[in-house]
Amino acid sequence: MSKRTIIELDRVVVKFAGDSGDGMQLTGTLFSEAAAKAGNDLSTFPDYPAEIRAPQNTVSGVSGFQVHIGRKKVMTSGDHFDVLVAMNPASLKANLKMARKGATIILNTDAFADEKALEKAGYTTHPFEDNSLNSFNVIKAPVQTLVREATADLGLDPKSVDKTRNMFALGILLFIFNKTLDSTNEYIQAKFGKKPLMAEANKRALEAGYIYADNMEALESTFHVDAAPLPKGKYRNVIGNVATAWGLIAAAERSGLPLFLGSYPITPATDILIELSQHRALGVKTFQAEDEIAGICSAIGASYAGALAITTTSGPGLSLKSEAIGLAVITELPLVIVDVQRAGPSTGMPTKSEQSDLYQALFGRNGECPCLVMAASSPADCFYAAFEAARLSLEHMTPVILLTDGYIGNGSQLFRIPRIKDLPEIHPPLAQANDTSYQPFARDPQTLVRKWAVPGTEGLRHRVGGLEKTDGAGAVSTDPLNHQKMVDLRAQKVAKVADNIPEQTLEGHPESDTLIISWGGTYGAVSSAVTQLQQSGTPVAHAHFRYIMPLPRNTSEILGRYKKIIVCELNGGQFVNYLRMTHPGHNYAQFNKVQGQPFLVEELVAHIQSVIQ
Amino acid sequence: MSKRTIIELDRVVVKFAGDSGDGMQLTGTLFSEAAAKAGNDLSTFPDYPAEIRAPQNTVSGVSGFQVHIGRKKVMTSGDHFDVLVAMNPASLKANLKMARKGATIILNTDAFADEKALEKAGYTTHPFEDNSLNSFNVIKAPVQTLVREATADLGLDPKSVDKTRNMFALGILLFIFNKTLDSTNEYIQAKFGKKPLMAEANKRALEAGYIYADNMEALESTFHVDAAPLPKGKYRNVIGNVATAWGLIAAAERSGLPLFLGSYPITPATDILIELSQHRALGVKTFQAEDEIAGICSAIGASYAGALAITTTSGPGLSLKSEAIGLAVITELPLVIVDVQRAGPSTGMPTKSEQSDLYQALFGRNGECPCLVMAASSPADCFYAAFEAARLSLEHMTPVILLTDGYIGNGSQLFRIPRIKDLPEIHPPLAQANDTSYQPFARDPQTLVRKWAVPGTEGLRHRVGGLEKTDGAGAVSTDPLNHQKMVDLRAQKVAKVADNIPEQTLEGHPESDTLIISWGGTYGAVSSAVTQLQQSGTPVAHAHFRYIMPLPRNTSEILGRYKKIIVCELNGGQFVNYLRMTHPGHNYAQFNKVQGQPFLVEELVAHIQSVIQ
Amino acid sequence: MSTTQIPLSNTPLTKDDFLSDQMVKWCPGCGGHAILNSVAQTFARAGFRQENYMMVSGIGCSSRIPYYLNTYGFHGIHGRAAAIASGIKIVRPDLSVWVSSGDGDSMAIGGNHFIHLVRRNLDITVLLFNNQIYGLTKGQYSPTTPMGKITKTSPFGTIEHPFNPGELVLGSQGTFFARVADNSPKQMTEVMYAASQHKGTAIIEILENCVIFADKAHARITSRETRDDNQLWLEHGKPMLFGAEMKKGIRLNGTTLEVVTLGENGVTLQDILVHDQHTDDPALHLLLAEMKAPVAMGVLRSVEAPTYEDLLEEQIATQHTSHPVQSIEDVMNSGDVFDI
Amino acid sequence: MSTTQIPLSNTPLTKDDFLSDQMVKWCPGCGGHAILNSVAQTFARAGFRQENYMMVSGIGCSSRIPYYLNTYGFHGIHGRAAAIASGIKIVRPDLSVWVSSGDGDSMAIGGNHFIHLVRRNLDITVLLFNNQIYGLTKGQYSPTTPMGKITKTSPFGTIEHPFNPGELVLGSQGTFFARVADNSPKQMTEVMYAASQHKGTAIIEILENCVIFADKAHARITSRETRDDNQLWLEHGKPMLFGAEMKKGIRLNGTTLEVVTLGENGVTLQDILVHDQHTDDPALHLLLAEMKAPVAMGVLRSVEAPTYEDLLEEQIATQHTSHPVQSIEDVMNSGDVFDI
Ligand SMILES: Cc1ncc(C[n+]2csc(CCOP(=O)(O)OP(=O)(O)O)c2C)c(N)n1
Ligand SMILES: Cc1ncc(C[n+]2csc(CCOP(=O)(O)OP(=O)(O)O)c2C)c(N)n1
Ligand code: SF4
Ligand code: SF4
Ligand SMILES: [Mg+2]
Ligand SMILES: [Mg+2]
Repeated sequence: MSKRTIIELDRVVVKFAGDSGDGMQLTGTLFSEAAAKAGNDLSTFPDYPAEIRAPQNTVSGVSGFQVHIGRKKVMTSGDHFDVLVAMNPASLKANLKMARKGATIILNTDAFADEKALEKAGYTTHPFEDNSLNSFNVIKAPVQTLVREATADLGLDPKSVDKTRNMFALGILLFIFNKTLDSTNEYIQAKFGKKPLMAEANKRALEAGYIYADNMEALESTFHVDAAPLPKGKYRNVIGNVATAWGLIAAAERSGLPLFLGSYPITPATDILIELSQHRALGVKTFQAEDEIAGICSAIGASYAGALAITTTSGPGLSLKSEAIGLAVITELPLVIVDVQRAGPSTGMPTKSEQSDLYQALFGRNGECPCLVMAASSPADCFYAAFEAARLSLEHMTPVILLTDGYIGNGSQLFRIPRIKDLPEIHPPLAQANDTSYQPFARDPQTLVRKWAVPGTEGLRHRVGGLEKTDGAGAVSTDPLNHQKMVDLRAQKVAKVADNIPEQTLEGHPESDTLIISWGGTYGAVSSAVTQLQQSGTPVAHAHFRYIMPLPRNTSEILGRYKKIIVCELNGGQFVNYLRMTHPGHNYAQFNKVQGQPFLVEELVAHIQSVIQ
Repeated sequence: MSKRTIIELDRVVVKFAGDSGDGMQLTGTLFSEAAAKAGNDLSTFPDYPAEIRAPQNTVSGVSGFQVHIGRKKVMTSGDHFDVLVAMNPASLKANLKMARKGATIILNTDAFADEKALEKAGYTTHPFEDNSLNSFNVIKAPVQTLVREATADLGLDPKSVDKTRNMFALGILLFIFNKTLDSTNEYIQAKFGKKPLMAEANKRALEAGYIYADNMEALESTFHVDAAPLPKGKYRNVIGNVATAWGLIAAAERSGLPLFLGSYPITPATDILIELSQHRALGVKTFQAEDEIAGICSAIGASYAGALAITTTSGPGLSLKSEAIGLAVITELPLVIVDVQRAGPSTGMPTKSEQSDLYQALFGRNGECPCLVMAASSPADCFYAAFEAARLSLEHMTPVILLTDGYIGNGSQLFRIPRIKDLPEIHPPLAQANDTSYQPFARDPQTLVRKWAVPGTEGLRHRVGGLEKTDGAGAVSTDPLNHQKMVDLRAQKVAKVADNIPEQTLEGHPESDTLIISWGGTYGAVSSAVTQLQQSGTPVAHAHFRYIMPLPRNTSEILGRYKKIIVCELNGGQFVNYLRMTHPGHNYAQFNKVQGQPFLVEELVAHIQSVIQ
Repeated sequence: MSTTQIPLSNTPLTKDDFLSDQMVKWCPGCGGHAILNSVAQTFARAGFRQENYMMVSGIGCSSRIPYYLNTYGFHGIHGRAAAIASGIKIVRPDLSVWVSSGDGDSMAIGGNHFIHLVRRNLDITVLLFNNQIYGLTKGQYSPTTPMGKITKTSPFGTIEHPFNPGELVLGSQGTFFARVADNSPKQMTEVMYAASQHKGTAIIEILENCVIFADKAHARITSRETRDDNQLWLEHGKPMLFGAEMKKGIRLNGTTLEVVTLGENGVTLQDILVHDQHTDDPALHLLLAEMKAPVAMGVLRSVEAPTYEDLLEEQIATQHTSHPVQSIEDVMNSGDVFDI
Repeated sequence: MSTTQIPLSNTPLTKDDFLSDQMVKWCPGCGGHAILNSVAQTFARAGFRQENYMMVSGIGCSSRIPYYLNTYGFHGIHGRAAAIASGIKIVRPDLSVWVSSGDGDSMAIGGNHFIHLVRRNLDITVLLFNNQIYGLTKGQYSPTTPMGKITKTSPFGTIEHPFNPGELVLGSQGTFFARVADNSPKQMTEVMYAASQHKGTAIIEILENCVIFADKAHARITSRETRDDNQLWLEHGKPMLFGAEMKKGIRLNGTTLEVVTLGENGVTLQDILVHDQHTDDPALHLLLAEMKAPVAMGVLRSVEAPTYEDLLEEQIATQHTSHPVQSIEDVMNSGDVFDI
């Protein structure tokens, strides 16, 4: 049977779905690794329930993992999938609506024989019989039966054997996409090295799936996604939150400062804390604080003490940090605050993604309290955005809020591993020992940045605090004109950071009449939409903002070039309103979605087309 | 000597200044009471140092109290004073720059004989000799000597006698302004009833001052400020923070709900807590929480339990409450959050006033999290604004942030005491027991308000929380379209409050080309400026906003009428930017001051004139 | 004193009356299931009017319980349940107010509200699900995680001395503290019932098993094989005996507790401490709270002290009858008022 | 263990070296003045390098102290000094880190950071100015204000059971707790010096007099007339004797402390407890902490336990030498990496 044709594809989206315990996150990750090793570009997104082990066989308990691989640039994890692996009826129920017409659907038929499972999933008719699968290419596999057969002689208990079902599914997928089993077998060996029986069972399940696919009648052809023409280099697949952690460590190395993280766990930001806590070998100090306030306050202390200080959180945690951010602003200390946004308000939908913390990042503090705000564009960009946030914070002695989100924080992307020495050096304005002219709030006349005198340094003893202080000496003061001056200086200092960041670039078709604006984690979707629009004869320009406060110097000039400006964001219109206040006089239209879900490329295309016409 | 002429004045501004321990706050208050009883309109503002007992005789330790009385409407405590009482050199030093040319300055010469005091105040030459007082009408009184004389036979220790110096000063003032000693003597009797010797000493000092003035050569005339033509009624002088407390109690009475306050002390908001804690007799329950978060969270609990729930704070405290405000928004519970603004950022200048928490009130929360925002205009308006905030919160089941500020919170004004039955009734949407159709998030189709089912009510058991929930039933949900719907509904619900508030009114000269916009505690200053402009032939229109989120329905229409719009506020431009985002397309100019000080009428006039010409 | 009473139900209620129709979303095998069961049983037994039960929680697996109970419920924000519950109880002393919370919710982010609640002695019962881990956020260490433990955020072992909830409660002037295991349903219900009858803040530390992220954290104390030797079940007025044959006991030696065996080295029942949960003196309760082998279970401390809400109601009653001012109009019209 | 040492000064320093040129803005007669003096004296005596002293505070009268000391200083935000100081100490174990804070700053808004600092045992000394009132905000009651006290926000008396800082520290696994009066300068300096030498979190409760808002709150304990009979000055290894003639003493009776008089009822020195500040067992320290008459002063508890920062440095040292990955480039290049 293996002489079937191989169809070459530009790109393909695969979704793995099962119960929380079915190991779909792992299956998806391993499939991604195999694709990455074969040179495909890729983007992934996990999508799991809020519950740790949500009730079995329910729709709310389905855990999914979507992988988009391509031989061209892959910008999102994909709107609709071409292949669905559904380990039980609930997975089918939950996902079918997002399948492309004609998609291949691989079903674990054993689970579909279970009446209760069908009922729990909300099926009133059996999906095999009610024509709901007619327009799809359905591949049925009695996965449970087959893994049991394949491992019968190993003498394992059924529970352990059942845990290998995901490997069977993966085997099918690897066959269909003409990938080798090598990287997966290596993983199994590494993971189960100490449990040889389980290693063997998993390998057999994997192989059984592979062979099953080979023997399958229904499979008329297999597919191949060629390697993407990527620049030469070392690559890996990287998760956004991990990339953020790495970017911060890289910044610590490039600035020569110790790295300190004060943080309190919160979904979806916890993984940054987890990653950083692994790196004691590099001297990274992580402090799991008693709450978010202690997280940021310990970081402020660490910053005063001379570290590259970080705090990481998500929306509700950023709320709690508001007061202390003000302290960092008025003491003019460097501090990187990473907010991995999730759907709000309040506890909201912790496992869903959104861009609705922008207002809070810009305005959520008492008094006139400006600080830098930046946003990362993609999982891999988290590395560079975190590095850049640290650089600006250290060089300008000001807190920076870096916005990422659950979508790019949990999602992954192919990442070309940079060489550290290719990253810019970072120059924090450290004061010199025994500088008799040292004044804590004396400023560089160009940048308005004050000098950082670290405790222990001889001759620079001084005090800082949250009260208003005189410029220069930093003595506590309630003098009206001094206060006005300090308020103005703090604002100007932040504004002047515009001189240390690149100008805003344009993509798509800059000569068009219409400018599409996006920021943060929607880059992939919006830029894909812009490409599609161009291909379908509706060229538009695209400006994707990474630097939000301050905006790049040429923002005003760019905005002035276009007749129509459409700002697309996953909130009620926070960036567009920010543009309205900072750059009034332009005609802004907006496209918003607040559903805890990323943009679909197709909905962006449709909307933009409808506005243009 | 008492046959000197009496000059009739329209208005006069008096400033009392001395060391923290000199009792100037009391002196000013008693002078105000006397003026109020004589039917003058008035406005006062205390201005004290951050320290409890700041170092004696220093400029930073001066405690001041300014009173503006008039026979016409008094809108502010006055730009410049006509009379200064300076108990020591530091008081003169600190205040002279704000004296009107030709002002009367009453000096305690005993203190000016003290070389050390002069030095501590920063005088290098003696002010009596360096011509700095040339353009003023100086009245010198050896206050200390004279009170000691007047009380010599009482056998009191000198420390106690010195404490009566403020009464001597007050006696002078009361003579100069032709006020009787009655109300002050009554006060002394009430306060020192149990210490007859001290009562006598104070009365003698008061009288000694009065007589001293009468015998004074330098005093060519005395002054009279006639009673203001106020509508008939019962009046009193009221401090803004106390008025806020009373407005809330009144709202509790008019809604039939118990009043609960959860609060943590913070300057300048503490006095609301202090005032409410006095009223156990009215059943008011105050809970001094362990921090601001517990303050608001206890109030949210109290609200769920069926109370009119309040939390009071200032800027840094509002920051800490951000997360919990989100909880009140998503659970759709009534809650009044009073923010008595002070100068920020961070701890900033706690005893100084500012309007810089507007951004935070509007935007300082994670997620899409709208709530009502209002601002009080004057000390007396605090009563009505607090009542209105409670009314809207209860009738619309949403938190309201009421912004006042240190200037109007600590300042006082003549207040016509309302009759409670003249205030509107408040109708909270309480659910009926055993309503079998009850759903916690079912809404009134008109207002989108949900019903409030209070624990203990039979048949309405239900649960609320911070997770996103389905409309109607309120079941926890991560459904994308439901989330979009709820986000939209919460925003619409707040927007629809515009139907329950008055339209925006215009003052000044509505037909002019120029609109002056103000909001909150600057009403007095801006409206005085508008009046002056009109008098000087530069008529402008004036819109003072009390309702900020939502804005009154006719805001857009009003804005559209003017060629020039000048938004005046005590911050960097927060309201003007809010207008830019909500009402783009108008030409906004702005006038901002961030000095911890109120607007001077004259600087407003000058600025507006310069813009118009 | 004007102690408000919580009204009793007119009809007898059963456990099932208190279980809601919501799907229970804890992991299979989680200790939460048994705790939920005991709560519902206790509510029925305590017999208050169903509408007068109020369950408040923060965020965490443990904080899911309001959804599963057919009472009024409030699922708050992380760490703030004690503060929310305080507001409720102050406004409505006629409600039976309960808090369910985790070791992270109550001892990490909510630590301050927790100790202040205890100090103020509001009549609220806190069910502290101590699984020594952050469950809902998938396995980071908590303030009760034993030193050295490897978790997601402590890959080389934690370096923090954990809180002992009992000690913290006693250090915060606590009037009631109990400890119980999630696999001892009868004892759970007994302890919860005792808490429901205590006037004041009652803290119940439940040794809960998180099967996913801290499985068997309490196994030494709670497993069937070892529990007889490692649990001392306290009963007021009874000697502190334990062990499968109830032959082991606790004796006071100076200010330390020591384990002795009846009949060995001349030890008799006389030597064994008799539990007095009502003594005001916290020293012995402290020794019991920190004892490691065996671990003291049941009600360690239950003493009487005025509750915050009673004192407040009393102030209101006194002022209301003694004070001339009876409405806001009276307030505004007293003092320096004049007619124009 | 890789204990980082705090460098000593090369030259001897005096009290005056540590006083800054800033104007001291406390009220005349405030206890703060004497405390400041003792701090400066202690800094000189402890002898660390001047640049390596770090004073951190929150907000309150008590929190003004950083401005008055000629060291590195951080005047933080209300309640957060312990958290700020923790970050400093973790990054820089070579600094002598001190916190000055009030009963409101540390026990109200900062309560959580306070108990967590104590539990983690970072080597930080906290000067807890306990004046039983919020001074800076002008006289509201605090968590240590005695029940029933009339203050600005409790016009009819407070209705809250106050914390006893010593009990809270012990309940939070504290390794060092001392108590001292603001009018006993020698004892203050002695206790502060002991704290400076303790490796771990040291809490010093200073009974401070706020002349303005809570004058004489501690008078029974601290006034010249009554203090001999109401203070028990503890010294390690010494019998617990007090009174003008040192004839009164403390005896253990069961688990309660009782006051006896030498020579009366056959009481001899043998009967008197000998203070052991180093015993791990907290029961006796607890009894001392809560004793009301006399009040125990001096170092009640000082026991050794590993500090957070030492354990952390140890983990780093171990990982650094044992781990193959030595730079971020190594990290990124390990695992599933491939060339294109
Ligand atoms: C302000 C805020 N910070 C952090 C979180 C994330 N969070 C939710 S539950 C939790 C800890 C849960 O641990 P625990 O209280 O022990 O409850 P368990 O799940 O173990 O029952 C954390 C850190 C949050 N929801 N809100
Ligand atoms: C977030 C915040 N809340 C409240 C305040 C107001 N505040 C400043 S100091 C203080 C309490 C002071 O009491 P304490 O800590 O005992 O210090 P003391 O002045 O008595 O020394 C309060 C409530 C503040 N500055 N910041
Ligand atoms: S994660 Fe642990 S605590 Fe949470 S439900 Fe599962 S077993 Fe229970
Ligand atoms: S108010 Fe009290 S604590 Fe504050 S400086 Fe004055 S006396 Fe000291
Ligand atoms: Mg837990
Ligand atoms: Mg205090």
